[in-house]
Amino acid sequence: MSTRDIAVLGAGMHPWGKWGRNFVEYGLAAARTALADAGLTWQDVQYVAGADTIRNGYPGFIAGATFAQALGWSGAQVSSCYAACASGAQAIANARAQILAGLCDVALVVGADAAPKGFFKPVGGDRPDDPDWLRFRLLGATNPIYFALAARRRMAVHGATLDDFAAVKVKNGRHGLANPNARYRKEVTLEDVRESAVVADPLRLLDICATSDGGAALVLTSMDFAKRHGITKPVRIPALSTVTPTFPKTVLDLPDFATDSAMAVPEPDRPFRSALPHAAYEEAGIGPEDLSLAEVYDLSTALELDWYEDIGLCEPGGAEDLLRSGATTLGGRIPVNPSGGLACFGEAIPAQAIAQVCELTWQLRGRAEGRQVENARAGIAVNQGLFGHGSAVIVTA
Amino acid sequence: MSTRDIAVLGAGMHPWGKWGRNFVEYGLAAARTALADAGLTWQDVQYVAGADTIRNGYPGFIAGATFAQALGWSGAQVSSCYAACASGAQAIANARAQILAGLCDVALVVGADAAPKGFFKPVGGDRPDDPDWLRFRLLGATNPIYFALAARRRMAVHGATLDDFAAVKVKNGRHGLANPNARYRKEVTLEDVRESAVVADPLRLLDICATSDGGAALVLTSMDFAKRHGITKPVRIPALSTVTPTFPKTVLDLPDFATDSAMAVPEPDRPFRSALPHAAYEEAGIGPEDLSLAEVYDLSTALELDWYEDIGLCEPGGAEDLLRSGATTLGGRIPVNPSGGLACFGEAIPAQAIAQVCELTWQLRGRAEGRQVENARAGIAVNQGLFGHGSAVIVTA
Amino acid sequence: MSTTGVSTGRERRPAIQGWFTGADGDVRLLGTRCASCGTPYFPRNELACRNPRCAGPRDGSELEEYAFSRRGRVWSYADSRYKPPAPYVSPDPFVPYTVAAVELETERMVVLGQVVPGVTVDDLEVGMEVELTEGVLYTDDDAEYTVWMWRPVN
Amino acid sequence: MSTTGVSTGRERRPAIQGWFTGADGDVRLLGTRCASCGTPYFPRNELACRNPRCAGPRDGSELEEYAFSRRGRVWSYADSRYKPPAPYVSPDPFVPYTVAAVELETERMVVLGQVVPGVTVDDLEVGMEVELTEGVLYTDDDAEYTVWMWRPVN
Ligand SMILES: [Zn+2]
Ligand SMILES: [Zn+2]
Repeated sequence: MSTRDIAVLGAGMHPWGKWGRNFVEYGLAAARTALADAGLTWQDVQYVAGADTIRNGYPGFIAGATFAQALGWSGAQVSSCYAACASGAQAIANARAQILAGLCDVALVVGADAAPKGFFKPVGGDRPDDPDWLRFRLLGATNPIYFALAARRRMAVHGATLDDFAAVKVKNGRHGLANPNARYRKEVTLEDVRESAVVADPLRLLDICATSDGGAALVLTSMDFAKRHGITKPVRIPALSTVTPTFPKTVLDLPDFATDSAMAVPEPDRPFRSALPHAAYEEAGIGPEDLSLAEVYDLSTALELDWYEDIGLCEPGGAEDLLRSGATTLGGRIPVNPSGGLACFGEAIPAQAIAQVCELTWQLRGRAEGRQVENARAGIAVNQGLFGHGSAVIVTA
Repeated sequence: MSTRDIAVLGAGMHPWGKWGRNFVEYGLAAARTALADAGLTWQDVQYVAGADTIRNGYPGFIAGATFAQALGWSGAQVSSCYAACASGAQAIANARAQILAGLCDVALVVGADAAPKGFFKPVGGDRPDDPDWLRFRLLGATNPIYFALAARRRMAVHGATLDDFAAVKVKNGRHGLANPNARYRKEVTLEDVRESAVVADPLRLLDICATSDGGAALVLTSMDFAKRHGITKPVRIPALSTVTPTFPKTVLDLPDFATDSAMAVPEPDRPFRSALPHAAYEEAGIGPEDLSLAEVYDLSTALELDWYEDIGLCEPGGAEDLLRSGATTLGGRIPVNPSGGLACFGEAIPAQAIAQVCELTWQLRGRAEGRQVENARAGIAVNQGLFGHGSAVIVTA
Repeated sequence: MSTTGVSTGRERRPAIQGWFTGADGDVRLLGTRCASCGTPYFPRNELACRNPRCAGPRDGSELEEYAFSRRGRVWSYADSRYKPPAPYVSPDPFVPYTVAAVELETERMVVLGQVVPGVTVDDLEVGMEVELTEGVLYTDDDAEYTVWMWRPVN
Repeated sequence: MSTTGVSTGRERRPAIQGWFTGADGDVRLLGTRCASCGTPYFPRNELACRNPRCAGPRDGSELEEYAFSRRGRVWSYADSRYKPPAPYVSPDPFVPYTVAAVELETERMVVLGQVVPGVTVDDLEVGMEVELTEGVLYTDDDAEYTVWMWRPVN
C-alpha cells in the first residue's frame, strides 16, 4: 500500500439528463447517495470539496459552500475549485491532499451542472479581452470546430475513417445500455451515425457529446479511517495528476487562436495530453499494461482514439487497429468507457471527472451491473479541458 | 515545531490602485516578486494555487492556469479556487495541504483582481434564481447596506459611536502611510471622516473600503525544503481555517434575505465569525493572548470592531474600549491592521487574504518598514465573504 | 418610473412570485416549513430541510407551505443614499430608500425588507415594532411591481 | 448582414484592432516577438515572454512588434454547418463557414483562421499551401468588419 493511497468509501450520482432543475438538486442527491453508499452521514464529513459551475450564477462559483449549505451547515471545512473539464478531478485532488496531509479523515467531493442547450458559449457580456469570447467572435470557433480539426488531422495522419469514429459511438452506446445513470440508453448503429447531420465536418451529430444536467459525488477517507470503519480493502486512489502543459504547447486546444511557437524551444518530449497520465502512472508506480479498464473523455468519438495513444494503450497511430480489434469493447483486453462515456452521458462539466471515478469504483468493486469488466483491478480516468487543464486519476482495487 | 507547519519563503505584491490594466499583469508581478524574495525561480515551483476573480472573464475563473501560462507553461500541477473574500486563503489552504501531504515541496499562491468602480454588483445577465442577483433586485441590498446594518446594530447594542468608527479609519490611515503597496497613503482626520458623505447610514464614504486593482503572491514550501534551502527559521503557517457556519446561522450576512431560524435548533455556541479563528487557534495550539498583531478584514470601520471580539482580543462589547485605549494602534499592546488594512488598500478580492499573509510575513521578519510591530512573534489574518465563506490564518516567527 | 408608492393606476404585480401574499392589513411572507423539525425557511426552500440533525426524509417532501408572522422588532436598519447598480430598478432621479432587518419572535430569525417610502432612518430604532405591508418597488409602462415592506406600528 | 465578402460600399473596419494589417497581397498577422529568445506570439503578448527558460528581462520590454509569415500549410480544417451562438455575428439566414489550422514553417506554430467564403472543406487538404488575406466577417449599418482569412494558393 502506497502512502499516497486514499480510500473511496462512497460513490453516488444523480442520473444525467435534461431535467431542467437547479444544479444544487443534482449535487445534493449525488452527495446523499455517496454518503449512504459509504455508510456515513453528513455529520461525519470534515471537508467538502465542490467543483464549480460557471453558468449557474453565484451559487455555482462557490459550489462547495452551496452544497454544504444545502446539506445543512455543519462547520465542515470547505473549498470550491474550477478547472473547466478537469474541475471534478481538481476537487478530488483538493480532498486527497487534505486527507494525505492528515488535515481531515473524511471528505465529500461534489460536482453538478445544469447545462444550457446547444453549443457552449461564453458567459454573458461583451468581453473583447477574453480569449474565450474572441474565439467565437472572430472565428466562430465553437467547441465542435476544435473537435473536428483534431478528427480531420487524425484522418490525414493516421488514416482514421468516418466509420472508425462511428464505431466508437456504437461501442459506447452499447456499453451504456444498462447504466442507470446514463442519459442515452439506446443502441446506436453505424447507419445511425452515418445518417446523422454533419455538425462540423468531418464530425456528425452523433460523433459529438451533448451537454447534460447531472451530479456526481465521492466520499473519500484516509486508509486508517476506512480500516476503523471496517473496510479493510477499499477501492483506492493512489495517484492523481493535474499537470499543466510544458512550453511550447504545440497542440492546438480550446480556446486557442494559435499554438505556442517551437522556434526558440523545441517541443516537449511528451505532448500535454500524454503528460497527464504519465505523471499519474509515475506516482502510482504502474503502467498502462496494468490497467483493467479506462474511462476517457470522449468529447468526440475521434478524441477517444487520441486518448488510446495518450494513455499508452498503443503506439501513436495504433488506435484504429486497437479499436477494430475489439480490445476496447467490453469483453476485450482493455475496455474503454464501459460506463458508456460522454457518448451516453453528455457532458455535465464539473460532475464528469467525478463520475468517471464513480464508474471506476463500481467496476473495481465488481458491481457495475450489465457492464462489468471481468476481474477489474486497476483503472484510469482522464480528461482535458480549456486553458491547459486536464487530469488523470488512477483507481485500484 | 508542529507537523502542520509550512514555511513562507517568499511574499510579493503588485501595489494596490486603480491601474486599469489586466489582472494577469498584477498577478504576474506579484508572483515574480515573491519568487525573487524566496530566492527561487519559477522552474522550482511544483504546484500553483490560483485564487479566482469572477469579474474578468474566463481567464479569471481559472486563475491558477492563467498565471502558470503567463509565467511560462512548466508542467507544474495547478489549482484554481473561489470563495469570495476568502479565495486567497483557500488558495493558501490548497497549497498547504499539498505540501503537508508530501505531494510537493514548493508551491506558488497567486491572487489578483482588476475591480470595477463603485458598488460591487452581480455578474451580468438576468438571474432570478441567484440570491446575489435577487438581493439587488428586490431590496437594493448593496454591500454597504449590510455593513451599515451591522454597524447600526453595534451602536445599539454596544454603544459604538460614529467617532469610534472614524477612529478606526484614522488609525488605519496612519498605519498605511509608509506602506509602499497601499493605495491610499494620506493622513485622514476625524473631521475628514465626519465630513465625508453618508453612503449607507450610519456609514460614511470613509468608513467603507473601496474596490481596487492589486495582486499578491506567496511562495510556500515544506519545512524540510526551507532547511535545505538554507533557511533554518522561516516564517511559518501552523494553522489555517476555512470552516463553514454551523446551523442555524443566525447572523445576517451578504447576500442573505434572512438568517436561519433558531426555532428547531438553538444557536451554535460560537457564531460563524468567531468560529473561524477558534478553529485556527485550536490547530496552532495558541490563543489570542499569544498574538503580536492581527490583520482583520475592515470592509467597514465598524466591522474591524466586531473582529476584535471575534478573534478574542476582548469580550463581546469591549471593542470600543480596546480601540479607545490605543491597544490596537501601532505601538499599542496588539496592533490591528498595521498594513493600513482595507482602509488603505481597498479590496482586490482574490488578492486580499494573500496580502494579509504577506504583511504578517514582513512583520514577523521585522522588515515592515515604517509600520513595524515591535518583537512580532505571531499574527492572525481573518476575513469573511459571502455565502458562508471566511478564513483565519495564523503565522508565526 | 417611480418608487413613491403612489398608485399610478397601472396593474399591480408582485416583483417576484410566491414570496409574499395578502392584501394590506394581512400581508405575509411566504416560505416553507419542515414538517419534521419545524424549521421555517425564507426565502422558500423546496429542496430539503437544511437542519443537519433533522430526522425527516430530507427529500423535499417534508417541506410545507408556511406564512410568516406579520410583526417583528427592528434588529437593525440602514439606508441607501446613492443609486445602486442594476438589477435594482431605480427611479430617475434616484430616491433614497431604507432597509430594515427585522427579528421575528415566533420564527426566531431576522428578515430583511425595504421600509415603506417616507420612513427614514431617523424614524427607526432598534427594538421598534414593525409590521409587514406591500409597497411599490418600481414601475414600468405595463405595471407597478410590488414587494414586501416593513412599516412602523403606530 | 452579410459575410459573403462581397463589398457593400460601406466603410471597412478591422473586427479587432492590431491583430492583422496590410492590403490584399500583403496581409500579415501582427503579433509580438521576444527580442531575447526569439519566440513569436499570436495573438500579441505584451506582458512578458512566456518561454520559462528565456533569459530576457521578462517585463514586457523584450517584446517587439512582429509580422508573421504570409504563407503556410494546412495542418487541419473543419467547417461549421450550424449557426454558432453570440458573440459570433451571423448573417440571416446563416451561411456555413470553413476554418483552417495552418502551420507556419518559419514560426513553427499553427494559427487558426476562417477560410475565404466559397472555399469548402471539399476544396482543402492537409498539407495544402495557403496564404493570408482579409475578408469580411460581418457587417452592420455602419461598416463591414474584416478579419484575417486563409485562402488556397493557386
Ligand atoms: Zn427538518
Ligand atoms: Zn523570450
